[in-house]
Amino acid sequence: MEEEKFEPKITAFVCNWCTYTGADLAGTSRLKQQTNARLIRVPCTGRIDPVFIIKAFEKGADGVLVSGCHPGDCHYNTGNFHARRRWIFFKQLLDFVGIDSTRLYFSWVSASEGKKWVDVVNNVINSVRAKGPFLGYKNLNKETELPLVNKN
Amino acid sequence: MRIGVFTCHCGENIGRTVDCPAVSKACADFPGVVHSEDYKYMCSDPGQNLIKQAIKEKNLNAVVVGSCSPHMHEKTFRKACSDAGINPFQVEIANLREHCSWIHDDVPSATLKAIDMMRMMVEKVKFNGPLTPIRVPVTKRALVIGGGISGIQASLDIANAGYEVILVEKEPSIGGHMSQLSETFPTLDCSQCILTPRMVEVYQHSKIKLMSYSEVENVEGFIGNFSVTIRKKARSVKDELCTGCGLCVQKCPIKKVALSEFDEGLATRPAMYVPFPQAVPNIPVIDRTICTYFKNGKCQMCKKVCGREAIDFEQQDELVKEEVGSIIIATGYKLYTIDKKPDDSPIHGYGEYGYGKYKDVVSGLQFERIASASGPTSGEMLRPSDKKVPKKIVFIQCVGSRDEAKGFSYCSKICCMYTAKHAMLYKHKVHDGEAYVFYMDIRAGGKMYEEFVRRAIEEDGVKYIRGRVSRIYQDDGKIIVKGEDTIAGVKVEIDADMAVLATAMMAQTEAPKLAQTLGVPYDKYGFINEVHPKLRPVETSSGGIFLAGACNSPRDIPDSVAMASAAAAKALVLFGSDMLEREPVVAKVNEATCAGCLYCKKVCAYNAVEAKEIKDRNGNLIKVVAYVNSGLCQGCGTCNATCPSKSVELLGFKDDQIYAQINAFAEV
Amino acid sequence: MHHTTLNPIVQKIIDVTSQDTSLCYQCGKCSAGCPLRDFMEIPPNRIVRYLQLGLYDLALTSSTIWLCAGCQTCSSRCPKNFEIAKLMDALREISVEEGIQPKDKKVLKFHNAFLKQIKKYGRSFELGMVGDYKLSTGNLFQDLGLAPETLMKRKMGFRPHKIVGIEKIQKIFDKSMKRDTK
Amino acid sequence: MNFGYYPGCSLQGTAKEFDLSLKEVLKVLDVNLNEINDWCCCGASSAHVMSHILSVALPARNLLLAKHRGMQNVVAPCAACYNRLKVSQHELKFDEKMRMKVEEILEEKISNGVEILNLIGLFQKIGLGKIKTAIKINLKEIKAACYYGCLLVRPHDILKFDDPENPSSMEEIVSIIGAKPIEWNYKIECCGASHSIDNTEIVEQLSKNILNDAIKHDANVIVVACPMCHSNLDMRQKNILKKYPQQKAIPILYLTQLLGLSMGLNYKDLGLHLHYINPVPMLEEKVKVEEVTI
Repeated sequence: MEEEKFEPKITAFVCNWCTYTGADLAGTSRLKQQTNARLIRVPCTGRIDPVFIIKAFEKGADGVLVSGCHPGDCHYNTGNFHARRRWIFFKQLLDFVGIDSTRLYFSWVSASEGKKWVDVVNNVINSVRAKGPFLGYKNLNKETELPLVNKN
Repeated sequence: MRIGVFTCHCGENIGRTVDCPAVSKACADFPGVVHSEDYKYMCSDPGQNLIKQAIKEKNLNAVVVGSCSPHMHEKTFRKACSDAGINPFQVEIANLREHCSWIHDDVPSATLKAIDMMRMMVEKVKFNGPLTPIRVPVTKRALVIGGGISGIQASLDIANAGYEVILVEKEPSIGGHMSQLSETFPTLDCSQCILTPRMVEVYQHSKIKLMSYSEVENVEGFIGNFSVTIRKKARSVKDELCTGCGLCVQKCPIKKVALSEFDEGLATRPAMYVPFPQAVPNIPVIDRTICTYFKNGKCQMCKKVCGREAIDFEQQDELVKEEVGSIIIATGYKLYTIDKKPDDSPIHGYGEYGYGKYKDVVSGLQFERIASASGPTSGEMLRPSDKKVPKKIVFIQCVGSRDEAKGFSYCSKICCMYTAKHAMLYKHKVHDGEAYVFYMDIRAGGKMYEEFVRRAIEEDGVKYIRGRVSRIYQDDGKIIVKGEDTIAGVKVEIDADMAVLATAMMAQTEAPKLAQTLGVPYDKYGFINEVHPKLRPVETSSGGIFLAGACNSPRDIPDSVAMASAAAAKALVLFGSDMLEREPVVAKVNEATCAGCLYCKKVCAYNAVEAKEIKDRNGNLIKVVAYVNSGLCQGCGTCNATCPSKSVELLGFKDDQIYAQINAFAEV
Repeated sequence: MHHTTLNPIVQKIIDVTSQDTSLCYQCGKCSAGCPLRDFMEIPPNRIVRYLQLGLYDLALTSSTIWLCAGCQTCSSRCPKNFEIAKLMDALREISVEEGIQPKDKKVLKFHNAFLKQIKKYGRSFELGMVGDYKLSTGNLFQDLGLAPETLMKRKMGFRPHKIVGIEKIQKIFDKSMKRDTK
Repeated sequence: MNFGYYPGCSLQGTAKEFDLSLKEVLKVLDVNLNEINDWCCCGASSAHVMSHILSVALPARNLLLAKHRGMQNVVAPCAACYNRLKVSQHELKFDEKMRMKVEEILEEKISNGVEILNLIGLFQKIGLGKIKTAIKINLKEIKAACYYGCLLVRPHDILKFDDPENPSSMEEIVSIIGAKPIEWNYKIECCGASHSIDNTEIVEQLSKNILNDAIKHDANVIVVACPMCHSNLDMRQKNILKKYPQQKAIPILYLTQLLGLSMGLNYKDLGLHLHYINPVPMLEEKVKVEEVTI
């Protein structure tokens, strides 16, 4: 019953120059998609701290999508390479901290790929919907919250 | 924190699928929000006034606007707010149009999403804090890539305004495709007669540094401050010594090996050559692939005859660095290779037309050379196979254009006009000849264009047949053209002496590579994209990089020249100010917590991070920390994500700003 | 145009050819290259045009659709990748289903005669087929000159070869053809 | 070497010399054909005219039979059969709806996977090198017009065989065995095959154009790999000659027959006596062989 009307929450970290603009293009082209994703705009995938993703899951996201420029097309030349290198280690780490790493999705969507963006979003939403809600953290008690640097 | 929230209907655009009043109402209850309202057009004058008013009356110190994409109106609203006394960087935009109303149908769920999006921005703005724009100096020099008519025009405009230009051309001479044309439509004035003076002007202009036979290797930096690496290809001739006497070219024994690029393969050229007599610069090049000296160390005839000892067989490619503030891309087009599909698959694109198989089936550009006074036939109308005057000639339009199966779905725009011109030129030279044109539609939009086409039909008696040709083959020395007249609904079979295929304009093969080097987007055909097809047609998405001519889409000479001047104007606007304001989205180091591991230095793509020593009064070193040069920092934030002690922060996208957004969505 | 009410036909065309006639921009390349163009009352591109205008009966009753030899020169050269040959098949199939009598019945009769043999024996029995066809057209003497030599060369068997799995074949026929071939 | 074999109706009837010569040639190359058990007609040029489904279902049955026999590949020498089998296989692979319909009709699940070869494809698989070694007789006097017709090369995106506008694979084989392929304009023009019976005069017209272009480019033989092309160019040529007194005759050979000749096989085994236009006079003049028996 619960499962039937489960609507997943997807937090999407997208770079400003490629994917965010690609999503804009999807809009100007009126390409319809499901409403489950919320975008967080960062200048570059290189800006995305792995802890953002853990935090998103911890705070109740059922799936996280990270999307930036195609390798070689990065507006900041190399940012997305650093990002990519980071994810390779990070993915293994995820399972360790109790997050099903298959709920984390990566894609490269350029400014001219509105259609591709729509497909990516819908696929992520559908596959997370199929997995059902992410309960890993919801069950943990608040004491064991990951230490987050927040200097204010 | 006193936050004001403003929800825009964007006429019907947002209002249709997002219940804006409901959104506005919901936002009013968010902690920290002291004012919330919605309005039909927030970006309009009255809309902006609503914001300014609210700022004053409720003395707000932060604003969130739910409207179109920040790429559209972020600047507008920031300006409005700073006019009303709020720091412009205390303003955030929620993209309710592109990312919500336009991509959803269901009003309730779209409205819920919109509320989420607003909440996320309200939470973010709480951590924004005031910022001041960064001012960087502008290098008042321009780089123009491509020496065709577009590049020439742009260079001259900028140079004549008094700024230095570096013009880079990959061929040995500037002039581009226009130098190959015979006459130009719709005036029928000789192409070279109007072009060559411009070429010479470029060469003699004190402000223009012409680098022919060179290519852009690498580009770094940003608007106002690009640093460019240019590869000067080895010419094997010292340009500072060569007088362009041409003796070496005359004496070069390797005469007939290579086909002339300039004559589209209808003639040959020596190993030591200048592309064409009026070439600029008039300095020859050695084609090392066929020169016998480079093959087996023999000959050196050119060296012997050169009085100035300008020949240099040992010459190497040379990398030149240039600092410029603006870049204009004018790399032009290339002609659709008829006999092969663009993807070079083994299947021939137009096998049914026998191009490459029959000498007397030629491309449009080849016909230009045949018609041109400077061409292989010195302007005499002679067909390639037997140098006889073709008495019956067939022109076929849309070869590769408007053809998804074998070419591109777009229209090449210029073919209708140049085909009419070809037919006209033919009739002017062969009075008793018959000229037929197979067309699908005549697209003659342009000043005096339609009149021009009608003239070809009414005055010169060119026969226009509405329909595509299915097959061309040779029979008894005739070129048999099998077509259909779809108006009369009758089969048309013409036993011609020659056929001319109006082939599509396509993007240069290297265009995508160049676009990636420059960091500008390009379309699926390889044409470089403008930011906005209507309102920003000559700008790319990267600041300071502009477009001119056919590198953007098929274009004729007048359009290209107009676009080139427009691009030049854009560069000049940039040069109008000494300093450039940049968004203060840069990394900042917290020296108190920085441990000086300098990982940030390692990952920075702009060498913006350096080590800084902190000393006490007596000059004793306390510790080493990272320091970010905000002039160089481009604000990618990679350092921020990398820093183990979170001591580097990217202003505008600080950790707490992003966590705020994460929590605002996920937690509810 | 009252014709535009015949919409099931459009659907059928899309079903069979899985393509839409609105693709065609009437360049006429199909007609220009059609080997049977000279024998057709209406060129192939006009058949597509009729369909675009909703003049279905004009298309379905034209001899063009029956003259098409299915050589696919049109399809292979169409700049819009529209498969005219496939469309012609569809139109023939539809006109048979709709019981529309072609002006020239020869072609239809030949195909019927041919398929009849297949249904009967599982393989084509040329002698039977030709005989059958001649009876149906009454055109008894055509090709007679060739017949003796053909038989002498044993290029046509005197009796048909019936395959073992013939019931299966008949089932296939019954299931795939609305109107049986008589 | 072993191949599955789908002869098709024509090779059992009007084109039996095609069957004969193919088997003779393959004997020399010791290649062995296993005929599909109880195969049925592919529907040829008629099924797809009358019922799209039928035109897919009939070949599907044969492909299934081949699959049951565990065949990896099937040789269909008749261009029409080759075409029908390929197209059917393609539609079953890419058209879900169609596949389900046909499965329902055949009461059997359809699994793709048998490789379908036409005559030229077969020889390419065997290897032109191997063919070269079997050459005994010099054919350099033979000027061959290689005729592909429609069904070998169209539709290209399904058949993926050779260049649809300018095929050359048959020329390759022909020149391997020492004959001279000629350049001509009608190698992919249609002969009107499917109208052979119902619109003879049209077929004669189309065939005449093809014959004349070959003759004009001084071919002394037209080489074909399709029984329909053959019957139109050979059988129909008889009437054409009758109707047009000044028309020159030109013999039509199957590619396999030409190969057979180069391997020194005798005329009868190659079924040369079964043609309407007797090739023997030309061959006696052009081909230097010891014994000519017929």
